Amino acid sequence: MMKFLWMGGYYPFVWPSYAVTFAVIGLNIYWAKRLLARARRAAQRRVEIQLEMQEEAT
Amino acid sequence: MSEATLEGEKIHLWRGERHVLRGVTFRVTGGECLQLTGPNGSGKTSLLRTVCGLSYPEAGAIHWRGKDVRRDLPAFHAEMAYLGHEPPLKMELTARENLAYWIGVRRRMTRAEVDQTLERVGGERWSDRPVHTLSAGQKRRVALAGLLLMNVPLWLLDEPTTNLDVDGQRLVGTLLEEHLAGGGLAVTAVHHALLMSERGLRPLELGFA
Amino acid sequence: MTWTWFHRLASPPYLYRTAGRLTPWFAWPAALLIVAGLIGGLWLAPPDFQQGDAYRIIYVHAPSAWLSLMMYGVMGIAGGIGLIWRMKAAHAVAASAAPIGASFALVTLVTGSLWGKPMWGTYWAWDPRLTSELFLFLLYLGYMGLRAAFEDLQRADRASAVLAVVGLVDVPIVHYSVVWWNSLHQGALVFTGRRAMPPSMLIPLMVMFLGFTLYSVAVLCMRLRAEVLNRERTARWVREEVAA
Amino acid sequence: MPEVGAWSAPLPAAAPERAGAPSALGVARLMLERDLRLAFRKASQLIQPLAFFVIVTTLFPLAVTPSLAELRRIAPGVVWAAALLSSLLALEFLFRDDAQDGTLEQFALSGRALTGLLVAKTAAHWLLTGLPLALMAPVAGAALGVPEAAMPGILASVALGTVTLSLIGAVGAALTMGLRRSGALLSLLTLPLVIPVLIFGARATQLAIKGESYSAPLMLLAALAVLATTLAPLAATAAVRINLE
Repeated sequence: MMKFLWMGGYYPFVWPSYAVTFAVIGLNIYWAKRLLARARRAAQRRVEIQLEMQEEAT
Repeated sequence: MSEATLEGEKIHLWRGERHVLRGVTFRVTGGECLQLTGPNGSGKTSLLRTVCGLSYPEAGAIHWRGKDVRRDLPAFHAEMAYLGHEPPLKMELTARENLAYWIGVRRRMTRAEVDQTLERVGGERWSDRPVHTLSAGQKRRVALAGLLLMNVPLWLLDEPTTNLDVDGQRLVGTLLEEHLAGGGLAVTAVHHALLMSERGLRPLELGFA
Repeated sequence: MTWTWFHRLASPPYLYRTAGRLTPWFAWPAALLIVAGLIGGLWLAPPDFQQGDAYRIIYVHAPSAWLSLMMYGVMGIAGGIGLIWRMKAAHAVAASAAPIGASFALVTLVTGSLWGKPMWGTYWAWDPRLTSELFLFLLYLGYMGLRAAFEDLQRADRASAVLAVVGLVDVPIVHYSVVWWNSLHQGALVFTGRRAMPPSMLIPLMVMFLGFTLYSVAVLCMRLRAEVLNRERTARWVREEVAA
Repeated sequence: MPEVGAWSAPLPAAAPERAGAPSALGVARLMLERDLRLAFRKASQLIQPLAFFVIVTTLFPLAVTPSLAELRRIAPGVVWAAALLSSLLALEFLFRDDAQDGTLEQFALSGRALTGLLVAKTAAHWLLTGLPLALMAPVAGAALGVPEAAMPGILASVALGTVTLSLIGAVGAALTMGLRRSGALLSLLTLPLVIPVLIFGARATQLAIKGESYSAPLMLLAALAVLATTLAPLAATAAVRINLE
């Protein structure tokens, strides 16, 4: 296991590369999910406001 | 069909989240002037810009001489003149130079013709001064000279009397009357009533979006 | 050949629902492939006889570079479609692709320089491929900057689409001019990876390429849904969609 | 007064060159004359890029070394980076002023091909910045220890390279013409696109200084200019229409 982590002495370059890549992979998923959640919430709020306005009108 | 008619057919225009024009329909033929009225923000300028092809409507079409203008915009543009809020002039050039370039790309003009037109709008005394030394009303008169020199059947005018004194407003009225009498068409967006006869005037009220 | 699928894709609710339905079909295979590629690349593949274990960076570097290029292609083609056919859905695709591509261009630059340090002894050596990647990254920044500078969404869509299409023509020219420039200034710092790879190294790389591609499509679908929802806030189908 | 009355008669169908209309070439000449005249009325805008070019090139001897032998080595880079930046400087105003005062809109609605008008405007921009820069480059080169024999090469490469810079820059200027503070964005958009010009131009200059044949990079510069001439005006036209909408 240590030998694997050691990466033939290249561990300071190999592991940060993988870390950066997978951080960005994760972040892209997170950003996309957050964007979608926000868009849904904004749309829901609009529906609620419209419903309230309809209630007030009646 | 080649009679000079301008028709708008159920024009819908969105600006961002605003549905500015909601199915505007109109028809103008030779000798008629369509007057667009309505409060600020009701889409008068938007409609004019859509008619002249600058804005692209989401739905609907504009027909000129019975043909959709989108099929040949240059041919349509060659027959129309659009004047926006501000006179389209270069401040560093004289009135005469401005006309030479602005109208010059459309048609060749004789010196006498330009002189005559400048005289018509009362600009013979200041036509060789740089435009930035002219008053707002004088600039507007240069724009009117340009309008006349274009020599086209269709005028699209956005608030043509802004910054003009009573004389100037009367001039606009007279020019429009003559244009209509000669078989021309006009669409104008107006706040104040134009000083002209009611003949041929067709109002179109735009409501709030 | 029928064009109905093309027109149907232009309809926002159809696009929204299709993207939603497709997301897991791309996401799960992508996850599996990336894990498999990781095992293959980090564990099963033998060390390179010249570069030792440092070459293993290629398993994240090369697929990232591919994504940054592919997303630019998606952006440029979608932008072109949006300009020509005035298709709003295409602009939404272009807008969604840009941040993904830009982030992977950045990953390519970082992993490239991390690879460069043991190979060249320096983090940055004006390698032609890295240099063109830098310009690609700057193009992405310009694209997103232009998009953000407009208040009117339609204008932002169309103006940035013009830039994307111009970039699509220009990117290959930039790349080859950089390669030409590099060949003049013999630094001999080019990656030494032009030899044929043995299958034990190559297969994990191919698996990674496929995994990254599927992953990017999944993320694109998610971003696209958000983008479509934001653009269609006032539409009736959105009301039904969020109420359900 | 123009005679009116026969408006309902059909005009010769969709002919851009109707009776009394100037030819396409005449329109381009008119546009070129207009932009040159305007530029000479605002002389400060005319001088600025050139002065900027001189200042940037004189910074290097002060910042690096006064030794001509060493300056000669970096001269191609200095001349080209300075030319690139100076050319960008004037771009911001290429369409902005005309867009703001409404004259560009009138040209777009004139029924004449907008692409032709924009090409004429771009040509004016090149005459006002590219050409003066090309003439100034050998002078700046001399101050950087460039031998006289290299002057034609420098002049030719800068003259040819700035054609592409003006054309691609016009696309960037058209894209940003409606934005308020666009200077930095315009540079960010344009610079990555014009890298090939920098590479080939600097290479030609370098070979000229060494006294070798620089025809290969010059040909590449010419190829870029041809490509830009065919494609960039179309993109600029699209961008202008989008921003007038």
